[in-house]
Amino acid sequence: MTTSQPPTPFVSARGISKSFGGVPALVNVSIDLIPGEVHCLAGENGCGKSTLIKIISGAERPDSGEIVIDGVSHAQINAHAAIQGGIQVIYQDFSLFPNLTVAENIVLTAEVASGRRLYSPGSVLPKAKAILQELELDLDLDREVGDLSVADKQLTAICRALVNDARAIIMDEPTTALTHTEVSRLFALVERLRARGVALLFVSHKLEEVLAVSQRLTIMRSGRQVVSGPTSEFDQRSISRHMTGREVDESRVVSDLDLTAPLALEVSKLSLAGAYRDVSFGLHRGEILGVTGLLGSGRTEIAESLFGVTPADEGEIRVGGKLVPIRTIQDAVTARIGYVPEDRLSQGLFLEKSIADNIVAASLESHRTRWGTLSRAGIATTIKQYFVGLKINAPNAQAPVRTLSGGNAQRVVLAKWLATAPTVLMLNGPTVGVDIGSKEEILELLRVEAAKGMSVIVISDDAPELVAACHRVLVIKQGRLTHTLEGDQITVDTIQERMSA
Amino acid sequence: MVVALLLAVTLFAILNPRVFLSPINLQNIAVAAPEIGIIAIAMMVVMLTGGIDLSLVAIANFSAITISTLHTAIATTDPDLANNLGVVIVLAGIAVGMLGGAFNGFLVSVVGITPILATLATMQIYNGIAIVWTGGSTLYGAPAMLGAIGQAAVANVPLLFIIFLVVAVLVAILVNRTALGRMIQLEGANPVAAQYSAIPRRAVLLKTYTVGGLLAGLAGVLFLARNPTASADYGSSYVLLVIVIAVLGGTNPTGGFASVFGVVLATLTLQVVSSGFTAIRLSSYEYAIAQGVILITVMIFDSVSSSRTKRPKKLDPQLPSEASPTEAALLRP
Amino acid sequence: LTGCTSIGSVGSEPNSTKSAKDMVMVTVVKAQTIPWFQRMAVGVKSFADRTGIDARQEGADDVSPEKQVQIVQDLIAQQPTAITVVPNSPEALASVLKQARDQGIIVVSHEATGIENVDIDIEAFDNASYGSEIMDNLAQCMGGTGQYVQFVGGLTAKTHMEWVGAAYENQTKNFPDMTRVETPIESTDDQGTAYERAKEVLAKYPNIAGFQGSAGNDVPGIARAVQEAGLEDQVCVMGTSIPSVANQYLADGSIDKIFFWDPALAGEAQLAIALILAEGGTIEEGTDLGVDGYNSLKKLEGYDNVFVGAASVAADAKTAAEYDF
Amino acid sequence: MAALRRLRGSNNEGVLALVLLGLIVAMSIANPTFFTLNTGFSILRSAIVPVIFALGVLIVVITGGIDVSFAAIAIFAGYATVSFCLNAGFDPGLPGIFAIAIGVGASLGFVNGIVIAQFSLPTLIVTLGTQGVFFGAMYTYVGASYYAELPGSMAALATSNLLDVTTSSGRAYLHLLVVPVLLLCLLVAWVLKRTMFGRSLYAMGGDLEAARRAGFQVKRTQVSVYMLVGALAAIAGVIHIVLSRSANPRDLVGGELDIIAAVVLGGASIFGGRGSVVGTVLGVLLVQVIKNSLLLVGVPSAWLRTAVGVLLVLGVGIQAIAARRDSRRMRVIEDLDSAQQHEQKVGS
Ligand SMILES: Nc1ncnc2c1ncn2[C@@H]1O[C@H](COP(=O)(O)OP(=O)(O)OP(=O)(O)O)[C@@H](O)[C@H]1O
Ligand SMILES: Nc1ncnc2c1ncn2[C@@H]1O[C@H](COP(=O)(O)OP(=O)(O)OP(=O)(O)O)[C@@H](O)[C@H]1O
Ligand SMILES: [Mg+2]
Ligand SMILES: [Mg+2]
Repeated sequence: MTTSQPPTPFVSARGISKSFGGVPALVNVSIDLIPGEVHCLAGENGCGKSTLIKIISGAERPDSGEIVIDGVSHAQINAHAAIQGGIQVIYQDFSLFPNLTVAENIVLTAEVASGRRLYSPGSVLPKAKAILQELELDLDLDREVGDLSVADKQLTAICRALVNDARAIIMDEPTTALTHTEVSRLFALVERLRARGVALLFVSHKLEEVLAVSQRLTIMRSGRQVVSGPTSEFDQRSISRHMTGREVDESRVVSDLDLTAPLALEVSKLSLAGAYRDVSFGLHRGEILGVTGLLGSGRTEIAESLFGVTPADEGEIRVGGKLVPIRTIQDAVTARIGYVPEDRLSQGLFLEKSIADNIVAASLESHRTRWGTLSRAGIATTIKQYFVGLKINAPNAQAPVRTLSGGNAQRVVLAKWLATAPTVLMLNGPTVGVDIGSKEEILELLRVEAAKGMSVIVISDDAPELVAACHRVLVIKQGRLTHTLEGDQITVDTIQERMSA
Repeated sequence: MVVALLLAVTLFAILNPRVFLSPINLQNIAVAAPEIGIIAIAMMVVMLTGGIDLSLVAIANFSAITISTLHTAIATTDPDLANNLGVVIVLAGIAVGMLGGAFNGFLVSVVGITPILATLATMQIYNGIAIVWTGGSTLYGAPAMLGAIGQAAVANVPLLFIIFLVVAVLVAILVNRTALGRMIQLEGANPVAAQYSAIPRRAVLLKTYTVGGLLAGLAGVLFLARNPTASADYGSSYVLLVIVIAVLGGTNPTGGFASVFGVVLATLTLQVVSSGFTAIRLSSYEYAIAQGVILITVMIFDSVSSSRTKRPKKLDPQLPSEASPTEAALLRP
Repeated sequence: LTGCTSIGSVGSEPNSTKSAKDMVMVTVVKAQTIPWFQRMAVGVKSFADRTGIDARQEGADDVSPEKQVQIVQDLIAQQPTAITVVPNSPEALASVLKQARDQGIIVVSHEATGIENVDIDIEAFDNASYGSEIMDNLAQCMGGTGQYVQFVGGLTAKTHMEWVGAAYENQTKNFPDMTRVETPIESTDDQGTAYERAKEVLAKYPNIAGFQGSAGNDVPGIARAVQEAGLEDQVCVMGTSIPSVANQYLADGSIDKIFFWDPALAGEAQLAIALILAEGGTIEEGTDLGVDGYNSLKKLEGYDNVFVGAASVAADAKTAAEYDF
Repeated sequence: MAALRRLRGSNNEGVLALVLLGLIVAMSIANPTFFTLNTGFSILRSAIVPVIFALGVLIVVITGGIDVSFAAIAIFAGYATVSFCLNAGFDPGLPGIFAIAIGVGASLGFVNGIVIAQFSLPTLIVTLGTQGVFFGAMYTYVGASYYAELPGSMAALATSNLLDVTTSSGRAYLHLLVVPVLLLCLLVAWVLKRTMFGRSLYAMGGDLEAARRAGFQVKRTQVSVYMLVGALAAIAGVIHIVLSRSANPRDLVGGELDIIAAVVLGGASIFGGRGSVVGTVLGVLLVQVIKNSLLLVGVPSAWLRTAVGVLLVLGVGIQAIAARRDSRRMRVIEDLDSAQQHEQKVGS
């Protein structure tokens, strides 16, 4: 082996620039994908990672620069050409077909690329089965993707990218909705692909994953390439510094919980057939309570029952000591319960509407004037308060939410609920797909609100995040509350151990 | 739309100034626009939720028939009483319109039928009942007050047109300045997110279609004001035309976005083009072509120009501006 | 209120008597898309050629009252000498016709007995006697006995309802052995619908012996159903239509007789009346319009401005072939 | 349970079939004459043109669009062809006539497709616009007169029957043209299920951007879809003219919404991505049964419109409620299933 000269990249993006409506999203970015190597792309929300990926895959057109595939330069390529050239992408938003089955979603891209004209459900099924086996997953191949949980959708998107014999695979935050068992299976597969000589591009906000899986690292900030180099030259601290331009601290910061504080929420013997059973817990005023568990453990269903989306069959819910029957979302909101849902894009946001409209969406009734119209001054104050207070990064509050990056979009959802002044705020995966800097800020925000008396439930399987912010952590397994962790018990290791034990 | 309107006016003013610019023609435009304009606004409100209402014209006729029947029934015994009760009778007609709208809302929100189907069915139902009720013939008679309104003008501006503008302003306030209006918009923009934002979907839809019915009922009153006769079959060509107008006026057919001001302008534009075509002696076929071409041209123009300039205006981020362009435009003197 | 005015009070100039060369007359028909009115356009053109008047025909692309109102309204601004109109809904037109007359425009109508705000309404014949005549023929064909049904273009179509009404009255009075088995059936002036409805009637009443059609599309639609059932000889089909549409069915007996008047002549007659009025003349009992069938107008009883001609034609297979429309 | 679900069909076709069956039973009870071969054949015949239209609408609806210009295209293509043949004085025979009409229809569909695909405009609005354009253009440039006589080959087809049965209740005819319609249904079903083109329609209806990213030639497909609809409409237009034995330029336009209603009734989602040929055919049949037998079962003619509306509400209402209850039930069941699976997995 003579490795004196650098290996030739399979795909390179050279000098890519792209702006949206005059706002630069990428400025002169270059990146090489080398066969047999995992290249990680890291950076804060909105720094342009997804945009770069879409340009490489032909989903967006660059303003300038070129894409070189196998030494052939293209000023731009389209999705069809990219796929035929052997590039597969797991998009951040999955880009799946909700109306088609898992099996079809997995194989359809490959069938298109093959240029076949006929389609035979029977002959494509084995391909889908094979990839499921390889990843040791049990997805129901006949189910429609629209009915799947976020995690299963993500798994489907992963399978789809892997079913092709791709020469380059790009993964835009493929692990956001996965638990660490699934993540480790994915990483094992990544190793195998690498050994096969596939070039990989990987995006994640979880720095330990970045360090574990990649050989090369590119860090971006505000559309610019800050640094590129072998991963071995970085550690978590230096990555964070490059990403944010400052030191970031992810240690555990929780206030002392006043256990004599009145209970804001009491849940007793709550059950929903097929989802969870006999769940009881209390939530103190000012407490941040973590709820964690594996995929399908029922943690989301518990939250959705408390929020009235899928009312519980049995059990009691008390808010501020008063028994409240929660049958609809309106009941929950009347009882001052708020919920930041799991699927931010479709459940949390009005993408085409402005940031301002989104912020006041849940608190319209409280902005009424005597005449029944909306108070313009009141609304302006609310919007200003949260737009500025939550440091939402956009040209102005009239910008459509569609143009925001993940972290900023999440702040808008938060703002919407904070504007209703809830006594209990539940957040499902509050920092999924949110970068380190924003994550820290969002958690800090929750701490501040909790200190002011709001009770918070954080549903997450991101152990470091739970450690960083929660007073107590509940572990849910197969629909039952199995452990309650308190004080010193709350460490990343205990949480992960209890979750999968 | 402003550009389109100016363009149309200029074009016809140049082609046949004597006819097109004659006061009587301008007044005619102002008399003809309100009834269709109000139905178009009703359509816009419903389309804002991502729905559609094909039964609006049927509701308008139903309302007109109700008013005419009530009036005639009372007038046969006591003509003076009938005219004195004019307001009550008219309100009864509008109430019937609201009822029709509420039933649509019930079908859409509670039963869960796709709006286009639900209102296609109710269109036939309302229409059919009106036929049975009237025996198919045209009813004469309406409170004298309506005829007076239909004929009146303030400084040569027909009262009907002024009513139209007032309704437009009220609906603009409803849509942009009330909680219900915002909820209607949000429901149309993303129903799932609306649900998760505790927006009471059923109530909002029910109210939306009821408002649509109310406006249609009002349009029925205008039918009578223009002409004191009511029939089950009047205005069937408006059913699809009002969709065209609503969309020309900037309503997003998938919901969430609309502009009352735009719909008013679009109504006037089409009215201007229609009378312009008659003024320069083009046939109704050619007008049908023109209407389609205008619609598509405006849509293409919008799509091309918005994809070029789709960028939030750089305002002071510290002071998020609240007024949408619609409001601003409507509030301008 | 000082600002208060009323609609139509603007910009009217008196319509002084002009010579034929300066006159403009417009015929507004139910819809330009119907063969019937395409034939009427022929009459309008021949009138224009004959007199040198700028006469033309306008109409919407379908039979909606509101479109017609719109057209008349738009025409007012052009200040034509006369507007002649075949209304879709006489009632809906009444107020806009008033505006036209207020502007000094002469208004003549056709097929609109009882319409308000016109100078003269001219009918090819008396609707009641026309309907009654159809029934006489139908009864004769059916031998004065059996079941029959009536079709109308629309339950809201006034003349159609008058024809079937008069026919029904005639039947109840003079042909007691005949029975009408359904209230008038609506064909929406569409051949396809007429065909479907006729098939339903044939299935429901196996002994049906007569159909009376009103819209031009009714009898051909009915005839197709009758023909398919092989009942050309058992069933009598009669009603309004024009020869070119009905000929093929008259030939095999699936239509037995059609009734009509020549729309071209009716068009000419309307314009001729407008011309007389424009030149300061009047229309009276016995006026001769110089148009076939309208050589001696009769005043219709109960109305002061409705005149009828004697222009109705009944045609069977043989006579229908003589017409070229 | 699974068998039941299969019977009900992925788009509630089963429920629809039941509703149709129930209606037929009810009508037969109301008037036994209804339950005859004669009525059956007659309804089939009246469904010929609507079914072809519905197939076209189905294709568009699956991609997430709506087309209201198909009736204008149909009459334009059919009428222009007849007019051309009669004026030129030659009869190209049925294949020739269909070929000309399909050419015209596909070209008009191309106009729709190119405008929609090139500028990503809402389909309902574009086709609402082109509907007026096509209709006006036909009258202005093709002609407006009614043709009572058709070219010989068309006239001959008009009276060709597949079956001619004499029963106690009279003679019953099944028109020959049900055969090509059946073939078209099979063809479209095959295309939708078994070709990549068909699958791409579902994919586009599911998520257009995702389809683009998956490498589907989105624009090209969109244009093809509208051309295909144009071609289907043209076939329907010619068949309509054949069946009505005259070419009337005023025909067809105005009935678009009924067809769309039938397709959606047949389980196609107006938002795209869902729909089947079986459901569509059932939907059309249901609407035809409703429209063409009320008189027969004794509904007074003045009440026809109301009755059609009420039955439509009932039909779609039952569908909507079934679909919703179904989705609720399914969720819970699947949850249980997955919980059990989890248990098994953990246990093993
Ligand atoms: N279609 C679009 N129109 C306008 N602006 C856009 C569009 N897509 C992305 N942007 C903007 O471009 C920038 C880069 O966004 P991108 O999605 O690439 O960020 P990212 O690094 O992937 O962020 P995240 O980690 O949150 O996914 C952001 O400021 C975003 O608001
Ligand atoms: N949102 C967007 N913004 C800007 N450009 C876009 C956007 N979406 C697509 N494009 C570009 O528009 C062009 C055509 O898009 P599309 O993907 O629909 O074409 P296609 O069907 O793949 O075309 P072809 O048939 O030529 O392969 C492509 O070059 C694509 O990059
Ligand atoms: Mg991203
Ligand atoms: Mg006979």
